[in-house]
Amino acid sequence: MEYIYAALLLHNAGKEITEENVTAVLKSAGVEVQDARVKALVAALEDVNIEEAINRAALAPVAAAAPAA
Amino acid sequence: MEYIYAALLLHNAGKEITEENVTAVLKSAGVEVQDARVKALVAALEDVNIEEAINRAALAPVAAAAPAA
Amino acid sequence: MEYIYAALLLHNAGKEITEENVTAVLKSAGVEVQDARVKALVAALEDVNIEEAINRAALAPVAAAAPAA
Amino acid sequence: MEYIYAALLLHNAGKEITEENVTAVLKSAGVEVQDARVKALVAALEDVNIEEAINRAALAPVAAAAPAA
Amino acid sequence: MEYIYAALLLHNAGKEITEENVTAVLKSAGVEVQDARVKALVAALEDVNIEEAINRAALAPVAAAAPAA
Amino acid sequence: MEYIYAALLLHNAGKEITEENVTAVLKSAGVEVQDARVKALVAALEDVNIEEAINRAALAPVAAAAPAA
Amino acid sequence: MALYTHHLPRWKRDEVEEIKRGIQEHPVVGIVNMHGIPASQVQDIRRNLRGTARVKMSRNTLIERALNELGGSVADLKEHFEGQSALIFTNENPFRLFKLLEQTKTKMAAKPGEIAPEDIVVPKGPTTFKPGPIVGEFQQVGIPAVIEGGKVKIRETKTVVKKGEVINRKVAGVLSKLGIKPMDVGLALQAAYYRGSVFTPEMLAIDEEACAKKIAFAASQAFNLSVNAAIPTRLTIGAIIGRAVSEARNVGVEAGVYEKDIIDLIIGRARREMLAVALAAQARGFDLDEETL
Repeated sequence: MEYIYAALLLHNAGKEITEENVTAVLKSAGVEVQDARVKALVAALEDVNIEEAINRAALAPVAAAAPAA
Repeated sequence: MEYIYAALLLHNAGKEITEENVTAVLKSAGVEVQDARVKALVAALEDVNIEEAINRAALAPVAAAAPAA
Repeated sequence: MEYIYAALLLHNAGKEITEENVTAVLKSAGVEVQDARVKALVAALEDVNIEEAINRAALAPVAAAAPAA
Repeated sequence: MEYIYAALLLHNAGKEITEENVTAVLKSAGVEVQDARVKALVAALEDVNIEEAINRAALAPVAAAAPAA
Repeated sequence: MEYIYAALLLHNAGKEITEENVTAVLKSAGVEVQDARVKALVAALEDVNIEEAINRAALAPVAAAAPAA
Repeated sequence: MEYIYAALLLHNAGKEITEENVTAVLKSAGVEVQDARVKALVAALEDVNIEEAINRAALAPVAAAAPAA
Repeated sequence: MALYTHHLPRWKRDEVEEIKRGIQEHPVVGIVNMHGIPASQVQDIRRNLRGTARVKMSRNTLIERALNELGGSVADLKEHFEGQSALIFTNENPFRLFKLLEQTKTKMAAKPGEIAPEDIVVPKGPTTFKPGPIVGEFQQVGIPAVIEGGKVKIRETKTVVKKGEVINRKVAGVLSKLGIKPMDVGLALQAAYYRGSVFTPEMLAIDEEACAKKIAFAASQAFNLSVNAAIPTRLTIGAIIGRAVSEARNVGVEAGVYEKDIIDLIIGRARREMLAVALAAQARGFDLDEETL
């Protein structure tokens, strides 16, 4: 989830989620950045309203991780 | 989701999820393969216990939000 | 489940789920294809609304949708 | 939430959650870092098993009300 | 959770939640107070209607409980 | 409920819940302490596994209790 | 063999050859039972199958001879002869052939001596019959009837024949008067030959609901994998974000990181903990003040 956290961090900081920015954040955490994953993430986020997704998560019962059976 | 299905297919077929294999499967389905996405997929799955990840319920916020309505 | 994954891959790729296509995908993943199973799958899916089945899954996120045999 | 995202990013990257590391990550995202908040974060997380905490549901009161409807 | 207990104790006692007051309560319980956490707490509570948050919590339901299954 | 918060604060701080300690915490918050209530509380909590009660509350809600009011 | 062949009249010889050709020219050969299907319906079925499958009716002996002459695994079809057999030739998928034939089945009135394909139920309610001997006929087969408003009325819903039981003459008569058509009539596929194997109806009947369930299951597996491994796709990116946000909230609340976004969650948590302890204390004699609850 490192890549996602990096994106959320940028979003919360009011910064644009670009390949460059995501890479910089990941590097600052000592992550060995894989360009392909950054690209994939940024591409996937292009069509998403992050704010909305975050708010939906707030509504969702957080139990998410529930080990399925 | 094509890339994910390709990975699942390989996993079920007992084949390794390599860039080569994923690409071959996607091509066989007529997908115009994006190398970066293949790379991202393979990289992301490297340390993942697929069996576990498959069976662990990931709450879809959409779904979750629904009852709220 | 390989056969099902192959069908979903094709569906997601916007390709028709024909015997030929399913066979090609399975072969590309190194699966020893059983013709009868391909035929059974294709015949069954003719009357299945895949989109609807997928959406059902999205709404019932609990992984334990239980493999119906 | 930037501070928490930074902490989780470090955790996921296998790095220690120290004031220094958190600060570096936040700065890389262009956040104007408040030392007190970093200190508070690191102190709060000191004795916490993050892996466990991640999966432990934090009741969202908002959501909660909804199902009742 | 000591810090939040202290804050709620003050709130219930009709006292203002200031750094000074929180610190005094914590100290009276023998807690080694970390100034940064007190600051963070007081800052976080600044614009919060505690009464409302409490009432929302009272409504809070089982959301989380769901996981097990 | 100042008295309970005081007890929880002590519990979290790893201190014993004695009449003396509870009284000290309450006083630090400017509460006019009623000795009888402190006595009753300390006596009542003697047999309560606070840790367990807290954990239960974290996962499932106590909301049910509300109607009692 | 050759000698025996000579004894066949010319038309039979031609018939056998035609059957053999049909088998050789089609990947799928089905064997169906035509017994009891009215000629008119056979016409309908043929019309429905046109372009997809060809029905070849012939005498069982001639079909058998053709199969024998061809030999090999296709001859195993003989074991599935039942009643008045016919062959059906198609280039279609055998599973689809089975479905097609099922779809050509229609409901017909029951004849005495036939077996009920399912429970035959006569529903309660008014009928159009005027009072008369019909009431006695109903009662004889166990259908409680009364006269109401000058018409015969069935008093309660009755199962008159259970699945698998024989429909006797009296019941068949009553059912036909009531217009109840319990029989599935159509080409029943006894077996189909395809690429060296003979498939029975059990093998050919596909459970579409089960298939849909598998699709749903596979889709949720893919969804899970995408979210749990944080592989963003258009479909799952929202869920992945949600997951990350939830995790962050969980950690924040659990650890008591006092941030604005989650402070209300932390308050709620503390409040619930307080309530839990308060209730436990109450159960042991500590009086709660009203504002607690």
